[in-house]
Amino acid sequence: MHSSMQGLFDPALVALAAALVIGSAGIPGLFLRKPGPGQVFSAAVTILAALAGVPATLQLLFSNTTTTYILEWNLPFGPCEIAIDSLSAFFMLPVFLVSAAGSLFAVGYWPAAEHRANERGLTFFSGLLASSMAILLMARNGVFFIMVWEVMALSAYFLIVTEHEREDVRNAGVVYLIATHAGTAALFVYFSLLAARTGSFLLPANGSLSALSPFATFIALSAFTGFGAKAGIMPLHTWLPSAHANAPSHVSAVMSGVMLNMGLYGIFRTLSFYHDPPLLWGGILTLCGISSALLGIIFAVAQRDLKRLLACSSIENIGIITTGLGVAMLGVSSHTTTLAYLGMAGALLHILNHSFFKPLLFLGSGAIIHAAGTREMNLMGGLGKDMPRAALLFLVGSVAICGIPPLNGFVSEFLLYLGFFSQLQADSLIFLVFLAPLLALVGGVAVVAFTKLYGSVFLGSSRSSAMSHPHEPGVTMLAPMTFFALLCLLVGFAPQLALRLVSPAITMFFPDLNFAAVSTEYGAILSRLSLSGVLLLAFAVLATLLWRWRIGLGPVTSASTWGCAYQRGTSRMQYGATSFSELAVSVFNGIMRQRIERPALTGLFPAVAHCSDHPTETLLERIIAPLFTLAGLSFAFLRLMQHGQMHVYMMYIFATLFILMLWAH
Amino acid sequence: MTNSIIHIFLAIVMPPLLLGVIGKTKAAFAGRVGAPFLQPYYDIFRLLQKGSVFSTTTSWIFRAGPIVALATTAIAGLLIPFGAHPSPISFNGDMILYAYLFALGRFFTMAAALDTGSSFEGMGSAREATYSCLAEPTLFFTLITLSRLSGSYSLSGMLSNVSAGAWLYAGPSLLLLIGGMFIVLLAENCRIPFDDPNTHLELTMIHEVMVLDHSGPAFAIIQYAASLKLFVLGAFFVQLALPFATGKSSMDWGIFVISMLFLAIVIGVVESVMARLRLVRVPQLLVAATILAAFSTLLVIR
Amino acid sequence: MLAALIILPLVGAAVTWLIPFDRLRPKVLSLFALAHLGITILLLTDTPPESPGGWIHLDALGKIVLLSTSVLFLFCAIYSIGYLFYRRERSNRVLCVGLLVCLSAASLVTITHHLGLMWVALETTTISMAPLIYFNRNARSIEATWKYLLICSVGVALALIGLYFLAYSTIVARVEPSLLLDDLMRDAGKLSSGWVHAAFVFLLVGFGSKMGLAPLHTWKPDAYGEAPGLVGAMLAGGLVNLAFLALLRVYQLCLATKEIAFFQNALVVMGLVSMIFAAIFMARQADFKRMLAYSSVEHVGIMAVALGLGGKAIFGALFHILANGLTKGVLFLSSGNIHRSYNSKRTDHVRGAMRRLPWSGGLFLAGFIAITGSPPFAPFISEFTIISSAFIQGRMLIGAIFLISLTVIFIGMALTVLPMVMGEVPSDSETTSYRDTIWTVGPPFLLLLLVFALGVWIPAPLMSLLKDAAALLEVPQ
Amino acid sequence: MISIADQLLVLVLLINFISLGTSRLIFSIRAVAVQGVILGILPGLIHPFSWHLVGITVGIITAKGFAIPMLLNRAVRTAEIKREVEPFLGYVPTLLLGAVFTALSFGFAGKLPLLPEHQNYIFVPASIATLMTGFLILTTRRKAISQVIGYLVLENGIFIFGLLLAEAMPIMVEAGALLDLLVGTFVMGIVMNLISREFSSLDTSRLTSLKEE
Repeated sequence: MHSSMQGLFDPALVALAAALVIGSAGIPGLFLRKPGPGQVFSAAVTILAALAGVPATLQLLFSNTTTTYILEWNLPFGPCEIAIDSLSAFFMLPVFLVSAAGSLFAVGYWPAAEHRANERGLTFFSGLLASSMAILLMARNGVFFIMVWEVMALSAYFLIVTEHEREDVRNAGVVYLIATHAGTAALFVYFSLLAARTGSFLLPANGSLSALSPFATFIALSAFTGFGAKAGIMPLHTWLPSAHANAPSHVSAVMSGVMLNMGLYGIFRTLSFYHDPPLLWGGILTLCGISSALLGIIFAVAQRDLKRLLACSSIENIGIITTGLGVAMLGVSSHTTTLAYLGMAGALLHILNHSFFKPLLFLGSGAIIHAAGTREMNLMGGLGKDMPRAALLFLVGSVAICGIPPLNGFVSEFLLYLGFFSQLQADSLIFLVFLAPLLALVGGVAVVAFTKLYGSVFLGSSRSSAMSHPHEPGVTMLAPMTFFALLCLLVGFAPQLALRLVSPAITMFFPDLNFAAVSTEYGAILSRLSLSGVLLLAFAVLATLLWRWRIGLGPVTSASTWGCAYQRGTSRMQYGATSFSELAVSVFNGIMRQRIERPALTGLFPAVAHCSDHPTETLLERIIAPLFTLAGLSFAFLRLMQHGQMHVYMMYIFATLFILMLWAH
Repeated sequence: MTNSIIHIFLAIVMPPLLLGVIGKTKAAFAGRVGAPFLQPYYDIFRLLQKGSVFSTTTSWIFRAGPIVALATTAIAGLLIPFGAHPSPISFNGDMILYAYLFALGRFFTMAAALDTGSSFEGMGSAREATYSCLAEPTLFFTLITLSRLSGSYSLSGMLSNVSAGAWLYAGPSLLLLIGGMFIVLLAENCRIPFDDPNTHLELTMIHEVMVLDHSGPAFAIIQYAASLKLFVLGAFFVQLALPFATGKSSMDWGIFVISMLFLAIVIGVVESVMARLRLVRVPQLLVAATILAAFSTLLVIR
Repeated sequence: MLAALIILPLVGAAVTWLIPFDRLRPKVLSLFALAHLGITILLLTDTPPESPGGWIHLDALGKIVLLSTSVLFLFCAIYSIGYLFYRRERSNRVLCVGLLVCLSAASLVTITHHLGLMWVALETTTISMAPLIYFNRNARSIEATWKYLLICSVGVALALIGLYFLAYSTIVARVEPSLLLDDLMRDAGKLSSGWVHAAFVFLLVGFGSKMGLAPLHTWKPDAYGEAPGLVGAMLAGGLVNLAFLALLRVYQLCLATKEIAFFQNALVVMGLVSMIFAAIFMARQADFKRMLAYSSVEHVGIMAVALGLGGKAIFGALFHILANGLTKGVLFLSSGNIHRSYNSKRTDHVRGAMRRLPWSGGLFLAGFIAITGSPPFAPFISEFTIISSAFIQGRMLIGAIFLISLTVIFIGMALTVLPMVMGEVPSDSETTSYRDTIWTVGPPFLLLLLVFALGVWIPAPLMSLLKDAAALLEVPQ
Repeated sequence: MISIADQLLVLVLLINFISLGTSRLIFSIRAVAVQGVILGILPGLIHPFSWHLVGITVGIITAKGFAIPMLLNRAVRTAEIKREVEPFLGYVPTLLLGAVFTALSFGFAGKLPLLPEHQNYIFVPASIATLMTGFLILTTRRKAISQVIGYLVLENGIFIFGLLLAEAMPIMVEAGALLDLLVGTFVMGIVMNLISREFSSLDTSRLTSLKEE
């Protein structure tokens, strides 16, 4: 593929063209009177563009040369450079894959004929979002970066509020918009300080800056705040669950699978400027990362809304990635190549994995909602029989996201574990090893969360009549899911290939470290891993065959589930989602509170009563909302200054005059 | 090569024997004759002969559960060294794979339980999920300590290194480890005081209740997988607690077998003298185990 | 040519006064606006030399303000065709005449270098706008007019004192007494500093109250709230800039006297105070036109801060004249449409504007996004320039306060605007005969396109114009 | 001649006190009218004769002395209000404040860097004192009409200062100032008539419906 493209044209231009095409794919639909063709057209165009863009991106990833273009613009912020290096290319890969898959999924999931009111805008802004993300990765001028960044943020907002006639959707949109705008404000500071340091708005080259320079830490912190808010790192995650939950599912897939990566990209890019990051930065990142991972997954366990659960697990995965990055930074600061390599490899690989299984799961949730007509897990159940294919694909995603072998989630976490352990013999940073049990705990809780999700949605029998005739999704919805599931399996069973994918980015990130030895070493280890994965598969197949043969010998009868001698079991007696997680939540009660209204049952024959539970957003509902109320009250008090009394207005004027006079003399 | 063959042979043949020994011990404590040592083998074979009943609510997940459980445990068995002999498959970081394989098995067991749609099995899987994720850190602290002591990143390396010598300079931390690991061993294998393999009061059970609906060959596989899990984790524990190694290969195999049987007896004794814990106490005990292991880690890395 | 700039609108005023038909007047108004814009563009392309005696001199600063005013006026005039169609219940004679007179005075402000003449023209704009604010003919509008008139007159009176002080300082300095900017700048070194300082203070307060810097802004919410949409647009996008131009003249003088520091600090402080006021009053605003008024307070604050910061921020300030003016046009015109359609400007009555008026609602939302400094719209360019130069100059505190109040303002505005445009139209909301037509939606839409275009690409001539203007305000080394 | 001007200025100061002290609107309107006439005479006293001077004098006297007072009188009559009841600050305190301000302005004027030929006249202190009086009226009176009176007094103060540079300033600025005063007050008068029609009172404390609640 590469060689064939080599002579033809510059891959960077191909990628740029692909991005622009995707961005404009939704425009024709805006002007077509008839709904439908526009959507199909944009899906087709997007997929074609992605087909062109992915190989180009791969080629850019593996060719270590960076070609720079100057975009002609007439704004007073210096030249507007556009360039794609390995890091950009690496982050660009998911952009093309996920946006193409999402656009295809939309055709089946959000058919224009049924959503005349909002389909056009949805299609248009999805394209805009995708292309803005792709272009963001090419931007090398700070101001251009912010502009594209804001286009991305705003189009995401319009996607979130697609169904703005619903109250909760509007609220989610407002929270998101405020959060992202505050983040952008931090970015204003960041780029201004950077410009103050370098003298121009062009992003500095790799390792060209020194962290000893004044404001370096301030710059880094503003970057962590601004980009972290977009990536959803604790404690800047408050917007994330409701936003992802309330957007259309294929949009959630793009937002969670790719847009969060853009925040991470910003942090990666920032850190790549400095050749000597202090320990503090790595420490901050590691701390925030591991706490997001832990708290995120604990929040996820308590959720009862299918998509909120997935959103919280996004926080968890971003946390894992951030931890890896922080560990890598610590490795750089302490000049331990292995640590830097393992941390960075783990982080980058997990980014890749997350943008495989998270879209898979969100698309799957779309299929579920399409079938069940609700997001409430307590009402579902038994969907596995009605939509077996979707169930199987979703199972792959769930196992992968729990970081369980032999799927891809495990590979990246495996590398991170190796990183944590690698300092065990050294005397510096030995305490990193305590991250291992924490990450193990995260994995354990993830298993709880996703068994809960999978079990309460697909297994058992339906818990309510609310579900309207569940059915298998169409091929346009199944194809993207299958695609991602295959990717998960591929990375899971051939991790050494994935490692080759990330290594160019790593070498670009640390130009002055030599990774040849370590990369070969860990490549070998990963191949052993894949061997044992294959072994596991083989053994499972063997066992299945034996078992089938045994089954064949004895009689097979089928009956209803044994209710432990209770004859009148109904499907509503099953363990629901909430009851499944109740024990786990009670263990982590301090962190994650579940507001449960229990009725007071009195007397021998109590009347009919209802029990309701609601997982609280600890930070949002306990801290931020009260702050806003307080601000509102104080402002309301200050507003009395505008009381309509003319002569007092006059007094304002003369007071100002008087004060200025005093000041002047 | 021969060692590998012996390893696999033991892994396949020996596990149910441990159950038999435990049963015998408990019977002895109860003043009964008790079932013969080979009773578990008979049970498994009988179950394999039987036909099977499947609930109408179940799907393929229900059937996949036992198989995945067995497969994962078996691979874990290939990663763990038996006695002084290194394991057939061994590479840096295999201990993490070892820990996570159980997670895979657990995932499918729980899914299978939920697939029946029975409230009891759902309850059981909920408990299993919570407790096992609390047991997870203990195992990792143990691995950290061992890896620190041995300077190796693979199970074979770190376990073969633990010897009488290790006890001299890292005695206290190893002692703490053994405490923690024993609790984890009991919890993971659902023995008393966490769970009672042969009670019939479903409300109090964890693992046993998850397999209520399995029957015939499937149940046989489950039984066998459970014993294998006990065996595999037990091997880890034995190598930690009784690190006796003579240079001679055959001798070492003998020592290994004997110490495994001894472990079984110990478990039997514990089960006979202790009562089941109330469910609310279980997490506390698990956290206590974690703390023990954490202390041991602190002792070695300070 | 320059005379035409002043006379043409006056002729127009006379003509519209004589026209008896309400339907015809707005069209004539638009014709004259178009002619005025044409003359403006001719003047920008080939500028006549300054008049003998130097009273009339169209320099770069004047050009920018003239351009923004003329463009905005044209769109408001076109909009009035569609808008006044829905206000047939009353005669629009006074409105059209007032607008044209105001335009003539405004042009005079931009082209004169004689401070006294400029002051006269400025006062004329104030007075000519008064009857327009009273267009709605009800108790609220009369009150608004009253406050606007009295506060602005007092303000301008203070400015007059300032001018007298300047003149007196020339007398004290025994130089040839004059209020010509160029003479004053030439003799700046000799002027007696005591009087000059006093003059600067009075001029700052005087023009500041016309411009609406807090706490001299008290007339703004009332006037903007009660005036019709297009009058609000002219006030917020046009007159504000004229007052700012007056401040720029004072600033030039300060530069010449080499005693700029105090004036700059005063500007920064008043600007920040204005932004904080705006932030406080923007939150939970019950009336969306008043909210726009406070947004105007915020933006004059931004301009003042930029002027006070100096350096690169000057460019931001000058570009903000255009960006703010045009964006305010979008907001006021679309809000006028929404007001017509719901017959209410209370935010709790107006819901789901995007459903009822897809165009006006969308424009209002877009205008909100633009005015809060989000790219790719023009205000982003200016605001980012200002913020970055604040940080690059190392004035962290100013930058921080600036940014924080911008964020608070955004939150307050978002919490007001988003519920208005989003969601369903409440079933009990009042329905009027208003419908979006090309005449009511076209002008704000074109303005938005302009704002967007300026946000991504500044034409070379405009760029050079801005650079020249900024050069006039550079601190001389 | 100049000395007469000084005595006239003393008269102006007295009128300030009257307009501060009285509660009857008609009376204070008349006072301000008289003040306007005096100011009209002043230029004639300090400057040599010229037609330009005559023009200014006549203009000022007609505007300040007759046109505007007539306007105000009409407003008062249409609104049928005789006196300023409940001022924001009582009459005695305002008088005292006025006295204080006047004293201060005399003290302050001594420190200002004036031209020697202006040193020994009370033009500057008188103008400052009148300005202050205008401020006082504007800030302490509630009724619209008394605020217009305050505005007029303010303008008179400015005008007194303007006398110092009458020859320095080209005619059109003075004329412009005058014209603005005229037009401004004229428009104010119209507005006030409208107010009196809308509210049947010129009490601005009733004009407080526009505010933040």
